[in-house]
Amino acid sequence: MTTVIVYSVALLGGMGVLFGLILALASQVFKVETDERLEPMTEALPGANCGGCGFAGCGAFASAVLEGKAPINGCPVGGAPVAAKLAGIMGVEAGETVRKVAQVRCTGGGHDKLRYQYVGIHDCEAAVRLPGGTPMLCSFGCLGMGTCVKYCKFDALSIVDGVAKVDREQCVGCGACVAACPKHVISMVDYDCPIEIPCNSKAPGKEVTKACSNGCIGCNLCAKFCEAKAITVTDFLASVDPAKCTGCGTCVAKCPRKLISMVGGVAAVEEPAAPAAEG
Amino acid sequence: METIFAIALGAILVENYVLVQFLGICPFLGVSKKSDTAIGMGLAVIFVMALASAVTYLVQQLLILLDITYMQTIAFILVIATLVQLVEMFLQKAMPALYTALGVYLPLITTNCAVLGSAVLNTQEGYNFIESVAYGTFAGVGFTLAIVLFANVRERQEFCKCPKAFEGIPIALVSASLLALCFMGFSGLKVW
Amino acid sequence: MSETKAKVQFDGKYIAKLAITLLAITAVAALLLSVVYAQTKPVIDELAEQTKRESMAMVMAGATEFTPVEYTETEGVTDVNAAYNGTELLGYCVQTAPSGFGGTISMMVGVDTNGAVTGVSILSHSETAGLGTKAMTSEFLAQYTGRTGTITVKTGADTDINHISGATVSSRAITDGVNIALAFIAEGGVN
Amino acid sequence: MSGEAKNKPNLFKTLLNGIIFENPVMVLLLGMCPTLATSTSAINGVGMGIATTAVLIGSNLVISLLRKLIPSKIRIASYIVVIATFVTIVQLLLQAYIPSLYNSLGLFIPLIVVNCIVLGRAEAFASKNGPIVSLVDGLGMGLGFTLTLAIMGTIREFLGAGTLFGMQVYPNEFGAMLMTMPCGGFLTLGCVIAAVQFIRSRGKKGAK
Repeated sequence: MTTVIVYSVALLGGMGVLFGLILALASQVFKVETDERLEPMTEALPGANCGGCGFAGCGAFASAVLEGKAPINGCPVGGAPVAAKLAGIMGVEAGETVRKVAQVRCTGGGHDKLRYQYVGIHDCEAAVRLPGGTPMLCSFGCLGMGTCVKYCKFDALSIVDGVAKVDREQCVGCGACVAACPKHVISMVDYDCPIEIPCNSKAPGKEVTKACSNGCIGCNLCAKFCEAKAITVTDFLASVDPAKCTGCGTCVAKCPRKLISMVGGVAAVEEPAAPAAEG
Repeated sequence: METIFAIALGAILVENYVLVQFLGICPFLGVSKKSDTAIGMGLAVIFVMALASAVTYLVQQLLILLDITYMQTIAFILVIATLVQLVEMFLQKAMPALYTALGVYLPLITTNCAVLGSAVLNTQEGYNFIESVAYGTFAGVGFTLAIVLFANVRERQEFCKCPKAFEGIPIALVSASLLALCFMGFSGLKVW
Repeated sequence: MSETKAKVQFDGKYIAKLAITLLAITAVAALLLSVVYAQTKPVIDELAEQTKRESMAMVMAGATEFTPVEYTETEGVTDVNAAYNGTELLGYCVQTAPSGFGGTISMMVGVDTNGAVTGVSILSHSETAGLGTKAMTSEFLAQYTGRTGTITVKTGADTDINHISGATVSSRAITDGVNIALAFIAEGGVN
Repeated sequence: MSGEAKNKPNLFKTLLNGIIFENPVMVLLLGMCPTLATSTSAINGVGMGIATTAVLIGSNLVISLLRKLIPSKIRIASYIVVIATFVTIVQLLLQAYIPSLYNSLGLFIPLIVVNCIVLGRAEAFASKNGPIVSLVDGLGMGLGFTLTLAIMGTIREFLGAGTLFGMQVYPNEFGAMLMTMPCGGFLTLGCVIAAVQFIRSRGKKGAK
């Protein structure tokens, strides 16, 4: 019996050594010069390869950061914790990161007011190619056919009665939907901005009232009554500067179209001076 | 010469590794999203299988000589693992694009049942050196045929509307079962 | 290759480390394996011997002990044992390995001294369950008992073996196995 | 190990993770070959599942113990040698001491070496975590695998040969032979994964 043991140990051990040598030699010959920090860097990144940083995946982003071609806080999905980890590995101070989240600038108010009946491939990119760019009266609104839902890797977008809705907690801010939407209705906003103005229409008031139940008509009331001067109206469309906005809620009360709303659905109290609770 | 032809026919069509013998399904499902990665994977598998059958044939002779054939599995899998590691290093150096495209599925070739399956079947069938190398290569070609066919099917599937629950892998599996059904048609084709 | 070698510096320590780790792992694995193998080999052999004796007894009724016998190497025959009842030779148990649908079928055919089949039993197979196995039921195998010469295959005819429709490949393989055994004995393969 | 309390749910979570949330076959889509090959009958499936669980536990434990010593260039080779040793030992022990189980599973045991779950978990989990967590993960994955094989085996056996755990339920002639064939395997696995995806998506919608 001992011969069996000796033979098997000799054979397998021999093969082990032989292959170990071959692999070692091959690893020298085929040595790919990689920065040894690349391995831990790619480990620290979330690994979703979502492309939010503009590179072809976490590996590509890590090597870009190492070559200094990308900022350390370039990973929107990872945000501050990942940036801190990368800084730790690189031994450099991490820049300040602001959490971004996607916002659909349309309430779906004009969804049922149609220019013509659209029958075709249930996809925004297809519908956009038709005359007028949309079957709806409002030429700026969300078509609600779900192209963004297909592109979102984190399942944060869904179509709810004809308009795209963002799940703020699921959304990691990778920006895939912003690029995917043919009507450019989705944009990245600060997660902490207290109010949101869900409208994308630059049409004058007369047209908007025909095309949508609560589209922005550019009446300027919100801009006039905002003490912090956070809201500016350009081309009949109000937009908010997240840095200045104090979340006081006067604009929510003042808006005749009931368009502006508090983030997180906290209804602003009627009296304008009431401190709006942080959503 | 005709046994080589018979082996080729058998390995590619009649006993296709993936669709008839259930070997190598994980990369078959995992890498077949795009046909160019599928071809890349197929070629890597052919290369590994051809080399593996050659080396494992020699190892088998050694095992028989020392009369420790019980070690067949572990000796074969060691050979295959080393070969795959060599292919991985070569691809990383020579073709980084294919290397990243194959991703985790390159090391998984080692556990690819098809490769070990072909090595073990070679010894069971008692093929000589040339026949076993031919068998390994043609089994790899059979694997590539199946994976490329399947990749084209899946690429067309992206645009068809299928029930929400079936999206992704389930619809791919159902189409794989239809493919397996067609390959069963070859089973009557006994040449040798 | 040679000019790249000049550029590539071989860091001996790394190569040694790799080789030694792999050696250690494979050596320990081999040691472990061979010890377990040495431990279990006798038990396995004894078990295999026992199952073989059982199947031979089933095939050659009335035989008490079996002795392995030298035989001229013929294609398809893997083992031959002579069956005795005490000292009187009853016949031979020929083990054949025809190739069926799913792979080789290893079977045992009992042939008495005047060349008639005394019984057929299947040792191992990899036919498709529920289909090929239909050709391995005892009623099907019982058809072969008492047959001599070469058995021709007809589906439905009463004289010869009627095959299971749908499992023709497996049943034909088993008939081939029996024919090989009969032919082997007829040519006096046992020396 | 840091505070026991912190670790206890962590272990249970890994176990549950393997069985449901990251079921090796249904979610990670690994180990397809044995799933399709051995699920022709429920007994085969469960037997294969148990043998794979034993190997998974052993290999995860040993690999996570050795993870510091093995340089990255030969990690596949060394992991696979450890796995192959375990498989061959299980095969020899079964062949010697439990021949009945070996006869029904003989062909499938060497297949465990090439089971993608074992090497997949070794490389993805065991090489990065401590021995105890890896052991529990191996157990969880093994049970998840056995559960899937049992379900698949029962469906295919019932539809294919009309038997349930061996007892004849309806006469064999009516059985759809197709189910025990390869295409039946693909079909059943496709429908089972679709059912899982349906349940998971409804669970998520309910939660939102």
